Amino acid sequence: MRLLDLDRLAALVPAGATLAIPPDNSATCAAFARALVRQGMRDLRLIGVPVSGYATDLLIGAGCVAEVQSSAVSLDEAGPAPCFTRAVKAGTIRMLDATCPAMHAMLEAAAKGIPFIPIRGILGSDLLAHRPDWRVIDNPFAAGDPIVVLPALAPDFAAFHAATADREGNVWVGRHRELAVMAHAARRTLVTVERIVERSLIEDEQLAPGVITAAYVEAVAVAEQGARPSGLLDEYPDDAEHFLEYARLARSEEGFRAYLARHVLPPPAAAAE
Amino acid sequence: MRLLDLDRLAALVPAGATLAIPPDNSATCAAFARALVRQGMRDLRLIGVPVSGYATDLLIGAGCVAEVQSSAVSLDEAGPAPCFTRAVKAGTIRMLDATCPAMHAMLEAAAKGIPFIPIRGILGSDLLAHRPDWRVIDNPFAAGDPIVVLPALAPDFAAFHAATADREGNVWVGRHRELAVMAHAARRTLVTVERIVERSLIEDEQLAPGVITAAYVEAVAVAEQGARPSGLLDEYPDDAEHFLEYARLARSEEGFRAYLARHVLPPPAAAAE
Amino acid sequence: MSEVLPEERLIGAIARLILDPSRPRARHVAIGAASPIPSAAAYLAREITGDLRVSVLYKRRGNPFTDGTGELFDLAAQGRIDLFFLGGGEIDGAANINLIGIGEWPGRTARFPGSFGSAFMYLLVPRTILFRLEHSPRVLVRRVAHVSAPGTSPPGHFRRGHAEALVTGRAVFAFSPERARFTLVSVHPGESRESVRAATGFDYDIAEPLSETPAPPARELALLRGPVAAAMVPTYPAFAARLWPAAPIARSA
Amino acid sequence: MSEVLPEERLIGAIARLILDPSRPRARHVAIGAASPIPSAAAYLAREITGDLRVSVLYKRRGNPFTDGTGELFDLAAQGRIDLFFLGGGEIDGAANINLIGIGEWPGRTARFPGSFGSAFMYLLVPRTILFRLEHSPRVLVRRVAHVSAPGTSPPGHFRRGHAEALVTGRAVFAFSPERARFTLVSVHPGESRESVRAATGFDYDIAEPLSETPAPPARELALLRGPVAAAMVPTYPAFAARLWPAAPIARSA
Repeated sequence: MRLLDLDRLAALVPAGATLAIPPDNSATCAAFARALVRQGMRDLRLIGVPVSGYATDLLIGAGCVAEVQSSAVSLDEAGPAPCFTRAVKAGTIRMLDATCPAMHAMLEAAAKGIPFIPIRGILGSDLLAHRPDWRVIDNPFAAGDPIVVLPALAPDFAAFHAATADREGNVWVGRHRELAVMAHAARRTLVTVERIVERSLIEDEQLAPGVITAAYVEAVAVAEQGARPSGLLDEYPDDAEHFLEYARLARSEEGFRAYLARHVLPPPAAAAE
Repeated sequence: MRLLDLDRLAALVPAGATLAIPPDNSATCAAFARALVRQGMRDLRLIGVPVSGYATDLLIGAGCVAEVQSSAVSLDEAGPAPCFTRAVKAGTIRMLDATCPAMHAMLEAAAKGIPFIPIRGILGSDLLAHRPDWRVIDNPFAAGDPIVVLPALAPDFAAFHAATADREGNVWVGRHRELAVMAHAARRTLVTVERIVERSLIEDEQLAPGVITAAYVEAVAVAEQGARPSGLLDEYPDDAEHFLEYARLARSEEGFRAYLARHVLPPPAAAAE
Repeated sequence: MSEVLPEERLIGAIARLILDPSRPRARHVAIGAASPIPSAAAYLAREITGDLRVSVLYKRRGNPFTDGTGELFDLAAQGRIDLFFLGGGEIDGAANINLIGIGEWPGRTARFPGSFGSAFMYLLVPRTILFRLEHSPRVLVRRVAHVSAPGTSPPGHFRRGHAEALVTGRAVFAFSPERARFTLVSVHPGESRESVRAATGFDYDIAEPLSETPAPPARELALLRGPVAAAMVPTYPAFAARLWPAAPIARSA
Repeated sequence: MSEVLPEERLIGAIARLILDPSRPRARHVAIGAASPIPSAAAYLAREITGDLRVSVLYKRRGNPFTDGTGELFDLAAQGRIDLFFLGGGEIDGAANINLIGIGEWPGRTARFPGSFGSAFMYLLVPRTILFRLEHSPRVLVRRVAHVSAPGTSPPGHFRRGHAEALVTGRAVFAFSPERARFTLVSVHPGESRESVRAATGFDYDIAEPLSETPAPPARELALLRGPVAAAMVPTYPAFAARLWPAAPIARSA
C-alpha cells in the first residue's frame, strides 16, 4: 500500500479512465473529486455505484467527464443534479442508464471473475433497447423463461472515502459493503480516509467484518472530512446547507464557477504565487 | 424472531429437509447437530458450505442423513471423517460432490434471486459428469467460450452458531460472511448463540458490518459454547483433543456409540426417568 | 384532536392500502430513500397490526441494512419484501413509469434523475403502491415517453406482481393489471371527479359511488401523531417537525 | 548451524520454485488450510524478496480474509492470486489430481475428503505447485481413478495456468503442460533415480544431469529459523515446535 497526499492520489487516474464512485449517502469521495477538478481531469467515464450525486455533478460541471453509467444522478433532498441535467440535455456527456441492482450485479460479476451474470426484472424496460451490452437469453435451466444477462464491469479505478486505514493498507468501511464489491471489481482502488491508525484493523475480530483488506487497495491518502458535504457513518452528519448551496449555485454556469472558486480551487493569491 | 431453547430450535427441522451448515472452522452448529441426533432426525439432506466436518460426520454416524452435498467432508487436522467415509463406501448416503466456489456460487445465486450463475473452472473435472444439474453453455458474450452454469441452491434451512443475537433477532457473525450468504439463500435460518444482548446490534456502526439482520432469522436459541469442539472467533479456541477423541472413537461403530453416550445423548439415568 | 392534515389523510389512505384484507398480507414493507409519506404510512400500518417489518433505506438510526446498498434488491429478489413504493417523473394509464426523461433518449427535452431500482423492483416485489404527490397532466400522461419499468408484462416474463394503486395529492386510483387500466376510487377533500379528470392525462374508469378519501379514524390519528411521529423524527426531522411540531422524542424504530 | 532437516530442505526447494526467475513474478501467494510446509515456503520467499503477499487460509492471527470463506476464490477469479498449492489423494503423470476417491464414483473402494477448491483454483490461478509428502505408487499413479481437477485442458477452455512442479517427500519434478508430462529434476538425500522410479506409478522424463535437491543456503536457513519460524507459530504451533523448538515469539505476520 502506498500512502500519498490527496493530490498525488488523484493524479494516479489518467484522462479517459473508468472510475467507479459511490453515491452521496455511501462514503462518497468528495474531496477526491475536488482534487480531480483541481488537476484538470478530462474524459472521465464515471460509474455510479449504483447511483451518484455531488461528486459526479461537480466533475461534469468542471468539464472532467465524457460518460456516466449510473442508475440515477441526483442530489437527493437538494433536488436534481444541475450540471448533469444540463449536460444530458445538451448532449455533452454520454449517459448509460442502468438500474441499481444491475449496477451491483455487473460489479459483482467482475468481483467473481465471471464474464456475465443473469438478473431478474428489466424485461419490458426501455433500458434494454439502449444497452446493447445487455442481452436476453433463455434460462438454460427452464424453457420459455427469457432472462437478462449483464456483462461483468471491471472499472479501471474505484475511489471512495472511509473512516480509517492501517499501515498495511487495510481499510475499514463499516457496513458499506458496496465499497468492498467496488474494490473487488476494480483494477485499482484509491481510498481517502479520515485517519491512519497504528494497530492492524484485521487483528480485531470486531472491526474485521467491516474491513477491505490491503490486497485490493492500491493507495491511500488522508483527507479529513473527505466525504463532505456528505456525512460518514457515525463520524459526522450530512451538511444539508452545503448541498443546498451547491444545488442553488450550480443551477447556472456562472454560479457553478462561483462554487468552484469558493470550495474547490485554490485561492487566487496562492494560485498566483 | 422467536427465542427458543435448543431442542425446540432443532425440532423445527422436519425429516427430509435440506439443511445448510458451515464447516468446523466457521461457526459450526455443533450443539445444534447434537440436538438433531437426540431427537432422532432422519433423512436429512446436508449441504456443506462449502465443506463440512464434525457435525456432518456425527449426523451421518447417528443415521440422520440421506444425502450430503459438499466440496469435502473432513476433520481437518484430526484426519478423514470416519462415518462419512464408511457411509460413502457402503453406499448408505447419497454424495453430491462439488467444489468450494461452486457451493458458494449456488447459494449466492439463491441469495440474489437468480435461477443460475456461471462459474469459471470445473471444465475437465469429473465432477461435471456426476452433476447433471450443472450445465455447460456457450458464453453469450463471446463465441467459442464454454462455461459452466450452476443452478441456484435455496436450502430449506440454514443453521449456524454465532457469538451474539439481540432481542430483535439481529445476529452478529463477524467476518463469517458465508453465514450471511447461507441465511440469505435459505428459506429459514436457525441460529444458536453464546448469549443474547440487550442493546440493538444494528445501532452500533462498529458491529453492524458483522450483523445478519432479523429479516433473515427465523429463530434463535442460546447454546453456550455451541460450536464446541470448534472454536469461535476470539471467543474460544478449537478443542483439538476433542476432535482427536471423536476421530479415534468414530473409527468403529462401537466407538461412535460410546462417543454418543459420552457427549451427545442424555445420561441413562435421566433417560430412564 | 386538531384538524386532519392533507399529509395525514394520505398516510392513512396508504396504510389502508398496505393492510388491504383482500391482498396477500404484507409482512415486510420496504421504503426507498426520501419518501416520508410512504414511510409514515408503513409505520402506521405497523402500529395498527403490531406485526409488520418496515425497512427504510438510509434510515439514520437503526438502519436495517448491514450488507450494503445492494441488500434491498437481494431481499426483494429472495421474495422477502412484500410491498414497495414507486413513483415516476411520468406515470401513464397502463401504470408504466418513466424516471428517465422526455424527448430523445436519454432525456434531451427534460431529464429526470434516472430509473433507480424501478426496472427491477416493479417485477420482483409482489405488491407495489405508486405514489406521486404532484397530480398534473405532465406527470399523469397518456403514454410515458420512456419506460423505466413496465406496468404490465407479457405472459412468460418473470413477474411477481403489479401496481395495486396510485396515490396522488388529489386522489386514489386502483389498478387492474388484467385490463392495464386505472379506476378512480376516491378523491381528496376539495377535489371532484371533474378536477381530477382535468388534472389527469390518461383515461381511467371511475368507481361508483365515488367516495371521498377518508380521514384516518381517531385511533389511527393518535397512533400517527404519537409513535409514528416519533419513529419519523430521526430520518425525516424536517417533515416530522412541520407536521407534528410536538412530536415526542424519537424512539428506536 | 545444525543439520538441515528434511522439512527445511523441502521448504527451501518450494521457496525457490516460487521465486523461479523464469516464471512470472508472484506478488500474491495463497495457501490452503493445513499446509505447514507450503506456508513456510511462502513466508521464506517473502523474507527473501521483501515484497510478496502471503495469504494463509484460516490463519489464527492476522487472518487476511474478512469476506468469508469464499473470498479466496473470488481473489483467484479476479486474478489477484498468482500462485497456489494443490495436493491429491492421487496425482497422475499428466498432473491430473484426484481428491474424490477410488473405485466406483464417489469412492466406493477408497474415499478421499473431496475436491475442495481444486476444480476451480487449478484453472484460475496462473501458477500451481503440486505438493504431496507421500511419494508412493498408490499416490503417484499412471492415471487417476477420478479427475477432481485436470492437469491440462483442450484449447478453448478458459485456463490461466498449470502445475509448474510436483514436490514430494522424495523428489522434485517439473511439469510441461505442452507435453502433459513430468520431468524428474532433483532427488532428496537418500533417494536415487532408482528409488524414485520404484516409488512412482507414472512415467516421466529425467533431467540430465539429475541433481540432489539442495539444502537452503545459510542465509535462507537463518531466515527460516528466525522470522519464518516466528510467523509459523500462531497457525502451526505443533509444526513449528517440532522443527524449531527454540523459535522466537510469534510476530504479527
